[in-house]
Amino acid sequence: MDAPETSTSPMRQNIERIVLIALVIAFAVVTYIVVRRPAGVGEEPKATRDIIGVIISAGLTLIMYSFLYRDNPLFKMAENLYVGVALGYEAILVWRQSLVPEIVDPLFRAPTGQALVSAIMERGIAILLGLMLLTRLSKKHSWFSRYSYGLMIGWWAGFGIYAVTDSMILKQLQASVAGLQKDVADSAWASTLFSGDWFTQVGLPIFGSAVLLVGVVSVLFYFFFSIEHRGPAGAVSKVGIWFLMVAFGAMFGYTVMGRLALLIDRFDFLLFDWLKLKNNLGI
Amino acid sequence: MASAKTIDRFGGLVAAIAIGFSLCAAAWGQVQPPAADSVKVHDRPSDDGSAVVVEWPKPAELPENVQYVIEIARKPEDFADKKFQTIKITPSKNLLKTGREKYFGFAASNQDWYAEEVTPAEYLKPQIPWAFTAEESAHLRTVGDVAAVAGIKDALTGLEQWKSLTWCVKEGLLSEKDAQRAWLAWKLTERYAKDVTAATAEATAVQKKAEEELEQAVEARKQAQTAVSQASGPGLEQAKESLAAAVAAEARARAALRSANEAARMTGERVREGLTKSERSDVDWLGRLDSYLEQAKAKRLKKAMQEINAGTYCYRFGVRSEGGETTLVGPVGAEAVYSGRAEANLFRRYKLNNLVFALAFSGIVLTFIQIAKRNPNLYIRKIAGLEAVEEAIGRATEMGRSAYFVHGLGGVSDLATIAAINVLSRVARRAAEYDTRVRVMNWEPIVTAVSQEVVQQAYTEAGRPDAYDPDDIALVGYNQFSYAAAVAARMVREQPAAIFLIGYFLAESLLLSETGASTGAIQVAGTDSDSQLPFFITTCDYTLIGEELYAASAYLSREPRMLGSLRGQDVAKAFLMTAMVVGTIVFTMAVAFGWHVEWIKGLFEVLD
Amino acid sequence: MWYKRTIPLLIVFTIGVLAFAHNYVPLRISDQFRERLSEWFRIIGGFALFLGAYSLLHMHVSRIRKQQPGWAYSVFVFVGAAGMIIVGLLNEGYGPLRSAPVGQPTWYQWGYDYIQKPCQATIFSLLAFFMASAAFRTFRARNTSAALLLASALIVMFGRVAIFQTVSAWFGAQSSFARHADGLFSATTDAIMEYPNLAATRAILLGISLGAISQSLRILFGIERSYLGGGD
Amino acid sequence: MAAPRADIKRIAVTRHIIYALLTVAIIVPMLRPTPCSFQPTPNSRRFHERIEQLPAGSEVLLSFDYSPDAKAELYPMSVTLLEQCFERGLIPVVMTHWPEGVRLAEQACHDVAKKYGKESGKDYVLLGFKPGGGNLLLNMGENFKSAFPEDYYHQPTATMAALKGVKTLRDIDLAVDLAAGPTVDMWVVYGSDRYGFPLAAGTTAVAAPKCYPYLQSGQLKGLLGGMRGAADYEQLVVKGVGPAGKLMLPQTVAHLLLIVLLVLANGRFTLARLRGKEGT
Repeated sequence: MDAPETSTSPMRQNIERIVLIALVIAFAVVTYIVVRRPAGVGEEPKATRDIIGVIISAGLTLIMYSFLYRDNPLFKMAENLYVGVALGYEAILVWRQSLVPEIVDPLFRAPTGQALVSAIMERGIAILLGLMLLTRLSKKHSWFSRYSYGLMIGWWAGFGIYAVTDSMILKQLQASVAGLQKDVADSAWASTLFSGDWFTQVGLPIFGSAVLLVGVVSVLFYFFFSIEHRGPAGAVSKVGIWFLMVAFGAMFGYTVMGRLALLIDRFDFLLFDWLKLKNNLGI
Repeated sequence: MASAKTIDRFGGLVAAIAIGFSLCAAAWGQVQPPAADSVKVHDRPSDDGSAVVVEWPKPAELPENVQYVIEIARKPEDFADKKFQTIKITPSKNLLKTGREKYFGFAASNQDWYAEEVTPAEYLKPQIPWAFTAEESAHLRTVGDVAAVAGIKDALTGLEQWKSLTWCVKEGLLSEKDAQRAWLAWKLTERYAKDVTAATAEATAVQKKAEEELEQAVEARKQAQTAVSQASGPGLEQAKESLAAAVAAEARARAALRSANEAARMTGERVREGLTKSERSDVDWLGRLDSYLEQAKAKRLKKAMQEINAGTYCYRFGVRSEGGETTLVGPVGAEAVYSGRAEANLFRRYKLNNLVFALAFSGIVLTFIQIAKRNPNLYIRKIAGLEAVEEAIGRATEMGRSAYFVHGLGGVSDLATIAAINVLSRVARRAAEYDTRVRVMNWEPIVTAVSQEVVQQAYTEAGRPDAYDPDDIALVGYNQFSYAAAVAARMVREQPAAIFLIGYFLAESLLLSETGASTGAIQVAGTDSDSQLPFFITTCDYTLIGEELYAASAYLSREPRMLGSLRGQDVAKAFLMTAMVVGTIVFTMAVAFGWHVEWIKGLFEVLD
Repeated sequence: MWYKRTIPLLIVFTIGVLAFAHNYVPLRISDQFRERLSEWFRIIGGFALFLGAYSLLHMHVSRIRKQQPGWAYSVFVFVGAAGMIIVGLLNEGYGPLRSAPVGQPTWYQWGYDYIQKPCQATIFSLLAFFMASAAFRTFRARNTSAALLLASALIVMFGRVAIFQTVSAWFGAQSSFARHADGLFSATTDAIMEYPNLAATRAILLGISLGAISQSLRILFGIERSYLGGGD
Repeated sequence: MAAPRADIKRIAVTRHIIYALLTVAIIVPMLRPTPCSFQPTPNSRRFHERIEQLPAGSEVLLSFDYSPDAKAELYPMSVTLLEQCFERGLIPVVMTHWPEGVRLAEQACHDVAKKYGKESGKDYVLLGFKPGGGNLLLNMGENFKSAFPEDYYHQPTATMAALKGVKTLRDIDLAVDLAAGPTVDMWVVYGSDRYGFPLAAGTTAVAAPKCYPYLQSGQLKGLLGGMRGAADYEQLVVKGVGPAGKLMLPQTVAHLLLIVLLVLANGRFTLARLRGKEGT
């Protein structure tokens, strides 16, 4: 951990420290004002624990955003706190969803002797395997855990072969094997882009499915490693790359909307839940 | 299954008969039943022996207001003395499935048939030993009426419970003592449940009232507001006052509603508090006991139904016209009686294509792995991103800073992770030679362990086992984003000169690569998670796209298992490409020359 | 040693083959086999948590013990984890075995809503910023492929939102041009998504699926063993 | 991109400017929301029609597979979906594979059901969360009610009026996966392909592009992509602008900003190139 901290002049570090403190104070002040403001007309007054909660999460949100400028003590703090809380949340979740119903109830709170016996018959091995999983922690006995992993990995491997063949290969292959006359998946856009019946009804479909075929084949060929991509082969894989690039561009452009949505969600929280500004969008 | 095949064969002929029938039917305006010999009752192929299939020719057009009727009985005599069950089927696109490729293949004749799957146990219900038979409950009801007991239903359910408990004792599911306790606990629970329902009803009523009051209050407040907005001069003051009053009233209403909701939520708890400690434990105990007994009963019931399904039963088939009178097939008086038996089959025929592909592909891959073991320098085309690995390490050495290797979210059995580990061993090897520090960031304990071994080995091979520090291979986060946050933060703090983002990534990909870019590090990425590839492509210096990652690991490690399976995959890819091209050509020509090639699609059909 | 390597590999093989084969056998026993195993996995999965938890906490303990730079922050990990676990077990006085009545606000949920969720969502939403800067920094029409990337990204960005109509709305104009322009872009976007994007995605999907199958095979036949976690 | 140390500072500065711009571009329109008009995309229309043509009383399985992070995109979608179901007299059966999804599902069901005066167990079912992922789907495919013995309110499903016709997943008339993660693949592989029920998906914009192959191969019957999809769907169902529609304005402005940035950057780059220097 002896790596160099980001090289900055002590001068600047001091300034940053001051700014940080100032920000914290500002946050406190704003929060105070907001909390003091009486609940508006027709507003559902919040329970105290929720008021506190909103303040805390607003603080955490801002701290997390401070990472955009630079790593800082508050961020480190929040980051570690988050890691811890996430772990605790997960632990309780597993306890409630899995350990209690699957182990505690049937075994330690079995209603009758027979029930206990049957529970042991049904679950004994599984619980044993679960315990063996834990030996992974010891250097010496970790090999016990291989039995449990073996079971799970074996299952998913074997089942995967079947499932993937069905849904990923056969289905997709079947969808790609079709006559060129197959009508376009959705001619609505076609009619927007082009006019003329022949074109939208015959020309485009043929063109479309041709594009589809060329695309799939050329990209598949780009992932073909057994021959050198020179000459015609090189040309095909070049086309493949072009298709890939168009696709990635499209994905990028599409994803923008999703990421912005996340940002909007957070700002919605800051503006309307924390600062209680008007015209809430109600998400 | 044999029967299914014969049906395919005779399909055409029978279809002709059927069409003939339905034509004259159309002439007379009501549907004739199909010919007796054209109706088939046989085992449903490729199933677990839970149903038989009744088939009959499909008329030219769907008959109007006509139902098909299937009668099922244990033995032929039962038809005479009315001990049979009737299945009514209204023909419609949804109800009556035709052309069941799933069971009968893709023969064109499938379209000429109607098929109904009959599960005997659904109609010849098993006698559930722990419940009352029809007679018993009827008797009890009369007894009840005589006794004119109010709430006879409760008495009945009580007896039901009692019977079920005795049955459980008989079956050895429950000891006498437990049964006794259960009986007492049950009576207690009944009372408890009644109280709860009563209390809940009360509480919900209160809730409703509170809600209404709140609504009124809100209305009043809104009016008051409008009044204020319109009022002026002397009226204004008064309006303001009334508004204040309205607001206060609303606040009260809200408080009332909140407490009402709270109360409604806690009714169960409140009633429960009323019980004594032992009573409470009894109620809980009974709850657990019931769920256990329910499972046991369900098991037995399932078994009983399976036994019923396994039997041979008699069927009659007919058509039910608008008037409601049923015309059974076969000569009047001696209607045809078919017998059918559901058998468990050993193989799902309709999964054959899946099996063939899976086995063929497995064969290819395994063979090539063997070949590769003998000759480990199978040709793999050069992969652009790979020189980048060397380059990046070199750069890190020049700048005297560390190199990061980020594993992503894959588990240890994920393909991407295993490929990544192969790349890692190469990276670590180079780093050890150049005396550059590699830090590996994980979130998964086993991946950490494996990485540690790989890196240690690499250092040993490089002849500098002393330089290996296990703390460099760290597990830094627990879930996706704590992991991402931790890694990003470390990047900023330690400013690595080279960053390898190789493995399976989700949304955190951009977070990592963009932070890395901001530190000016040279970045090499590789992942098979396509939704993240765009971000790596744009933000990293080199990216191994999808399978390139697998190829890269094979290329670097020269491991026969990697080389071989890569070659195997290439063969499969070649097959897919040819299939697509040829298929497209064939289908296009088929349309041009009017060939019947639907069966080709059938080869790839995935039937559920 | 055979009971350290051979038996596990045998287990993998047998279970794997059964898991593969039972799909083709309609007998009831294959369903029972699947149901039983999935029940077991629910149980085993419960234990898997301890592994992750232990190794994470272990790391932070050693960080604290070695007094590495920033070790003090590791304390917060324990604070957070301990806090959540305690409130989770106390469970508003209903104890670890009973669930609180439906709709009852609990401190456990509070911890999720007001600490974990904001952190998580915020880190997630940083991506929006990173996306913007990444796009600005790296999207350059350097060569054909880069140009294609840029072009399709731009078109899709136009196509997903109705920019022209919105802008014209700002100027209070309801121009049919704007309407058509947006329609054009959204149509082109659909075309891109349904042809080039679909083709590339499908090809990648096919390739990766083949990879996954062969990986499964290697695991079944014990050719791929790294999941055993090394050691002898 | 790897940049020499000298550049890093400048890059950092530009980056911070961009962050600031983006923040403004989103906050301002959020404070001055004016609904912006746009036409539903064909995909959204097809999704809407697919549900419209279901006969009243058919069960629609809704899986809310997202956590509060993705609320902005998927929650409006979920609400609209429930509204359409109730309007058409369909029976929504709501479940989730994500533990954090439960309370969102509960909230949505409660609010919409109240609006339409529907009651749980009769007009809709809230099954809640169950662990198991793919295995859970397999169990539901074998026996729906033993996979979910009781619903979220601890009512037994066996006797539920709403689930009368449902023995296994096969009896579901349409399943919709509202996915923020890779659950769509799971639903396809372990659900619809195995038990042959029609499956549609409403996803975050991130997950949407991956779904097109399924859409074309018919493994998905419909697709709503991201916030635009949600907004379209609102227009089609409630014939007006809902929460998602309101959020389209900040979206639009931010998109505009990004586009402008890209154009500027490339303009500068090409100029630099014409002048014979390699631009950044």
